[in-house]
Amino acid sequence: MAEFFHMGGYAAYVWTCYGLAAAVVAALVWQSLSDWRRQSSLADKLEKAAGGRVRRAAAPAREDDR
Amino acid sequence: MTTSDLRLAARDLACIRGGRLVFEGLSFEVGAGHALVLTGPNGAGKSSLLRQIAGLLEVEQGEVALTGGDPECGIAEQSHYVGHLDGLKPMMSVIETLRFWRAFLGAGDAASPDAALQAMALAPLADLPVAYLSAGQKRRLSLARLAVAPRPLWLLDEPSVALDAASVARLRDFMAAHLAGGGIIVAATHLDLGLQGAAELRLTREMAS
Amino acid sequence: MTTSDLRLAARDLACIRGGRLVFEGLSFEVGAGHALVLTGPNGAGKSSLLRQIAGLLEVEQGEVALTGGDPECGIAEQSHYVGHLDGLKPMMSVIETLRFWRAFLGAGDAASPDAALQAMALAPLADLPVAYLSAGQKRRLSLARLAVAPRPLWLLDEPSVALDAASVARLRDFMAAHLAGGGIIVAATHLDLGLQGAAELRLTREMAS
Amino acid sequence: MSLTAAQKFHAYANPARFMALSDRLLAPLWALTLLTLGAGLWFALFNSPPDYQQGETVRIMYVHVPSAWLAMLGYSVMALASAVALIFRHPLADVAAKSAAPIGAAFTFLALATGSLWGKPMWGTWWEWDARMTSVLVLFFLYLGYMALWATIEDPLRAARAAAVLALAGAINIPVIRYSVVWWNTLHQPASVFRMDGPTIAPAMLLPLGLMAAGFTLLFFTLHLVRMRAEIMRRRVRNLRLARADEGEA
Amino acid sequence: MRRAFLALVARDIRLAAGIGGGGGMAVFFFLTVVAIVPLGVGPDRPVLELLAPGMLWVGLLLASLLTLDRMFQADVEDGSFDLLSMGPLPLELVAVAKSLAHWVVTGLPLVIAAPVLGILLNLPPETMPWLMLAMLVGTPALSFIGAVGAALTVGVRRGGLLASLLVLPFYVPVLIFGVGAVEAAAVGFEGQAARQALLFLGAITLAAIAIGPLGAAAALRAILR
Amino acid sequence: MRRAFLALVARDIRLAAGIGGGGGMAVFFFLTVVAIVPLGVGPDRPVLELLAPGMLWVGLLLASLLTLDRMFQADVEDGSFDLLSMGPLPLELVAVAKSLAHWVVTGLPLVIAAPVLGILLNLPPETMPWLMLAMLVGTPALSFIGAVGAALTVGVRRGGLLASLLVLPFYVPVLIFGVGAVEAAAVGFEGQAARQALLFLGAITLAAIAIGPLGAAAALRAILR
Ligand code: HEM
Ligand SMILES: Nc1ncnc2c1ncn2[C@@H]1O[C@H](COP(=O)(O)OP(=O)(O)OP(=O)(O)O)[C@@H](O)[C@H]1O
Ligand SMILES: Nc1ncnc2c1ncn2[C@@H]1O[C@H](COP(=O)(O)OP(=O)(O)OP(=O)(O)O)[C@@H](O)[C@H]1O
Ligand SMILES: [Mg+2]
Ligand SMILES: [Mg+2]
Repeated sequence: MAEFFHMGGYAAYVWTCYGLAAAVVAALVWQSLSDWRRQSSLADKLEKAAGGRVRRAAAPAREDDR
Repeated sequence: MTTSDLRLAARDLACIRGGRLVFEGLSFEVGAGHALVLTGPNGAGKSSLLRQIAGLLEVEQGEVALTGGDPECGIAEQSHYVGHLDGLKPMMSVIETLRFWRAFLGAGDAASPDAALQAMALAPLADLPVAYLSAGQKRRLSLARLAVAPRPLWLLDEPSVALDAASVARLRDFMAAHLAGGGIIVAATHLDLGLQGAAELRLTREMAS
Repeated sequence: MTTSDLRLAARDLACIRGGRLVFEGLSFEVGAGHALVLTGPNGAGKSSLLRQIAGLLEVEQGEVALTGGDPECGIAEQSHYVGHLDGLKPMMSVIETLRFWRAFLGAGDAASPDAALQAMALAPLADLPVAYLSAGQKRRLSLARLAVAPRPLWLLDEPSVALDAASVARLRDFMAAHLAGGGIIVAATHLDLGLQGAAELRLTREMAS
Repeated sequence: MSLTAAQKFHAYANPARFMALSDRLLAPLWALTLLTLGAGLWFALFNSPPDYQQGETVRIMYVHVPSAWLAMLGYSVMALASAVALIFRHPLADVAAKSAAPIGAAFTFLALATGSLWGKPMWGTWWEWDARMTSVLVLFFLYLGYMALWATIEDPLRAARAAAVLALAGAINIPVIRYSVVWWNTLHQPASVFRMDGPTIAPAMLLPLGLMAAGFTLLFFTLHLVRMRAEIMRRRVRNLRLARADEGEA
Repeated sequence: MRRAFLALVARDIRLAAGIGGGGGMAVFFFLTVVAIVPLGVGPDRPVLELLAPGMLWVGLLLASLLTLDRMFQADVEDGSFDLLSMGPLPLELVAVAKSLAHWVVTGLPLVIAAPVLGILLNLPPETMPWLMLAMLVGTPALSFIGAVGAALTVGVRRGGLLASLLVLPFYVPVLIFGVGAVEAAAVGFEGQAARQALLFLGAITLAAIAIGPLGAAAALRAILR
Repeated sequence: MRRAFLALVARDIRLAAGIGGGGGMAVFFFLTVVAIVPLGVGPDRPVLELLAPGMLWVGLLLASLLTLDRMFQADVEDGSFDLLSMGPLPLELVAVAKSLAHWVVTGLPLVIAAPVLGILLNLPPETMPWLMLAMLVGTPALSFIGAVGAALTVGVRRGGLLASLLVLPFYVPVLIFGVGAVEAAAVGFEGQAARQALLFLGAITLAAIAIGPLGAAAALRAILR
């Protein structure tokens, strides 16, 4: 096991590489998901606040689907 | 009035700005020698409409056409636009400014820059840099530009702003002469421009819905 | 009208711009609750006079003084100036703009930005960037600035330009309220501002000679 | 063409079919991505031999090469979507282009960083100004410029068109990256590539590489979908805010 | 149309030479950059000689960036651009006129100043003509490519940084072949290599002149309308 | 008054940062500039190492020049400056606020990003702290000296030329000591020379902070009133 982590003397390089990749991917995933969550909850809130009145900007889902 | 068959026609125009619908379903027609005055509250879309006609703003739907003019040119090239921004360069002198526009726009048989200055009572200021002009004087210079290159369609956005009484009268005569020569004017305004017999198109905020 | 002894007085003012004498020997006085309307042809020096009072332009000769106000502040700090340029940043939102000016100018017991927007009928546009406003809406925003920081002297250069009829009425009421509160207004205009009982100072081109 | 202005406007606010479809696709996509990446990692770290010349550092390849590929793929997706947006004005196209950029930029960054991490033990240097590295760096700058342009223009329709012009102009860089090793003689030897084709090592290293590449690709498209959905929502929010301004005004 | 074009070029040169245009700024900046190098590297002549072509070109690129952002922005902000776009010139030619004016104000003075700088940087005198030729052939590309960046950032306040960020990647080939030409000339005078680099440079400039204005016009239309 | 000052700094940072750009723009711009150099000069490592400090400082200078000229001009052109000058802050403090905002947007991000840039340019790792220190100490001078130039450009015909003529000479000492500090550090770590250069740099910055706003305010008063 220790040998595995040792990576033939290149541990610093190999593990930084994988660590960095994991960090970047995790950050990207987290940022994407949280952005989606924030925007969709904002949209919900605004839609609710607007009630049925704002037909022009937020029309019912199907009508403008093309 | 000359017997020209110049005609500006808009059909079912719509305008969207910054994601908001400003107006839709707008139609009108203006013939040679006639003026159309756009009125309506702030934000109704008067300036937007003028910019659409001038080709400076996308026409979302519908169309505008100028017929009976030079068939080789688009509307933009056959019209003068005077907007809220005057497009003057502070460091150029008054006469230089007009000379540039005359050369750039292609003068034809237009008035010379000096004559244009005379018409707008700017002649004494000819050699001053534009930076030295007062608000009304700047506006008069913008208007003098219309005289140095003849174009049949004038699109004027609140042209009388900042003008004193004498200059408003001068503007009125200037516009009347253009109409008498068979031109067309579309002008947005909150004030009376003194255009006799002009049709009025009133834009309202509700046109958007 | 409150019993304030605020008083704006100018004595023997002269103005030189770009090496040319614009006016000289100008004197006037305005008391608390009163308005002075500047009129005259383009280039007569109305804007220049307002800028001199605001401290934005050198006073060549003579002097202007505001007495009875805050003794620790100069005229500039006790006045609001609304000029031809609106000083608005296209990318800031309407409400941000007012918030900034309130913080910068030091609000005191002024109206909140929201109330100021309400007064100028701009409330629905609060979150829009200034770039999205029409000419008249921009001007209304410039005027709303006056409400977020209380200052006794208002210097208005053609404040009604680009406003529609309803907004002109709003401006009139706004100015009337300021006067009723003991403020002073000096306004340059080519149009009727509807200031009742205002004194008029007519500048002419000949004042220079 | 009988579309009214108002409807055209909706198309941006609420492309409903896309939302419904992507909603259904997302869960299986996430599962597949995780599975492939997990398998890839397993083979890359535990179940592949060290290279006889590069030793254990060869494991960096399983991250580096897929990242480099995805960096280029991301830009291609962006450029393609930009072209579609400019030519056909399909409302989803500029959403797709915009959403691809940050993912592509992240992979480009990874390609650069892992390349550096590989370069130090292999070539003895973190960075060298050779053609391939430089062109990838340029790619990174193009991504950054593209995102910056989006960020500074407020109106999405205008920003989309401006950004599309930029994306298309920058597309020349992709073939330059691809063929940089061929056109210029560079430090970035293609030798290691050919070594993979060697009869003994190739299959054992090809499997983890292929799995990782597939995993990264799946991750790219999954994230792309998520970001597109968020972008559509952002526009919806913007339109709702604008609509509120209209409501109040009228 | 020719008259309109010339009038526009003349106006732009006149405006750039004056206020805010910063024609002079480019030259001074160029001088500063070139003067800094010996500071950093030390006055070691052979090293300087090696670096000279690269430094000259890098200075050139940076100097041209300095004035880019105002190419269209000033006109857009004060409304002149509306009027220009309604003139007889298609937007593409307006972009050509403006790029040309930009080149006359920033590129040309640098080409003329190049020999002096070459001497400061110890370039062998035989390479001077090549240096000037390479700059003359290469600098227009900078202005014409730059026009696209300037157009893309129209409407962005303080767009200078953004415009540079967008444009620099596209300047890279000019840099590489520009340096290549001068270096090749320095090694073997009248060399085949130098001529080839010059050809490449010429090709890039021609491409930039052909494509730049199209891109700039497209960007302007997209953003402003 | 403190509130007004902070409000102004915040506003200027926000405006300069654009809608979403932030200080990131300056860093990325800087990155591209730094990346350009090796392309021009060639990838020869020892040479690059020699050039690195100079290039870093030239990049700084460029970033600051690119954004400087609009420091006051934008506000003057749209009329905000009239309003700002009528506020509770004396013009000197307005100038301080604007210089500060300028530094936060262009100088600070670069200081933070400096190590990355150092790696790209092969600076020995031991010099990193010195590099960052030198930049931290030196960059404010660029913004505060620049303010004078920006003030002089406002409204003056031929302002561009004048400003560069006036400002660039004052930038040169910053450049010299800035480069000097990093270089000295590169040669002998913890060296006497490096410390001395840093001291000079600090002195220049202090002087710039003290005198710059006075000069800028004087220039603005002279030109605008
Ligand atoms: C920062 C430095 C580096 C960058 C920017 C970089 C970039 C790239 C790119 C863009 C590719 C994909 C090429 C293609 O598929 O057309 C690639 C592939 C590859 N790189 Fe790197 N690389 C770097 C450093 C290294 C190092 C140090 C090594 C090994 C010693 C290396 C080994 C490889 C290998 C083996 C491939 C796969 C070859 C192929 O598919 O053709 N790279 N790299
Ligand atoms: N550049 C812009 N971007 C986005 N929206 C805009 C822009 N300019 C104007 N608008 C919006 O478009 C609508 C119409 O504006 P327009 O300037 O045409 O009005 P107007 O009738 O000319 O008003 P005014 O009398 O105030 O000049 C307004 O609601 C305004 O908020
Ligand atoms: N920045 C300037 N530099 C030099 N001279 C100027 C400047 N601004 C105005 N002037 C000159 O000063 C005189 C008065 O200008 P001012 O702007 O005060 O006139 P005004 O009465 O406000 O005119 P308007 O009704 O057109 O606004 C004019 O003759 C003008 O040419
Ligand atoms: Mg209007
Ligand atoms: Mg006036």
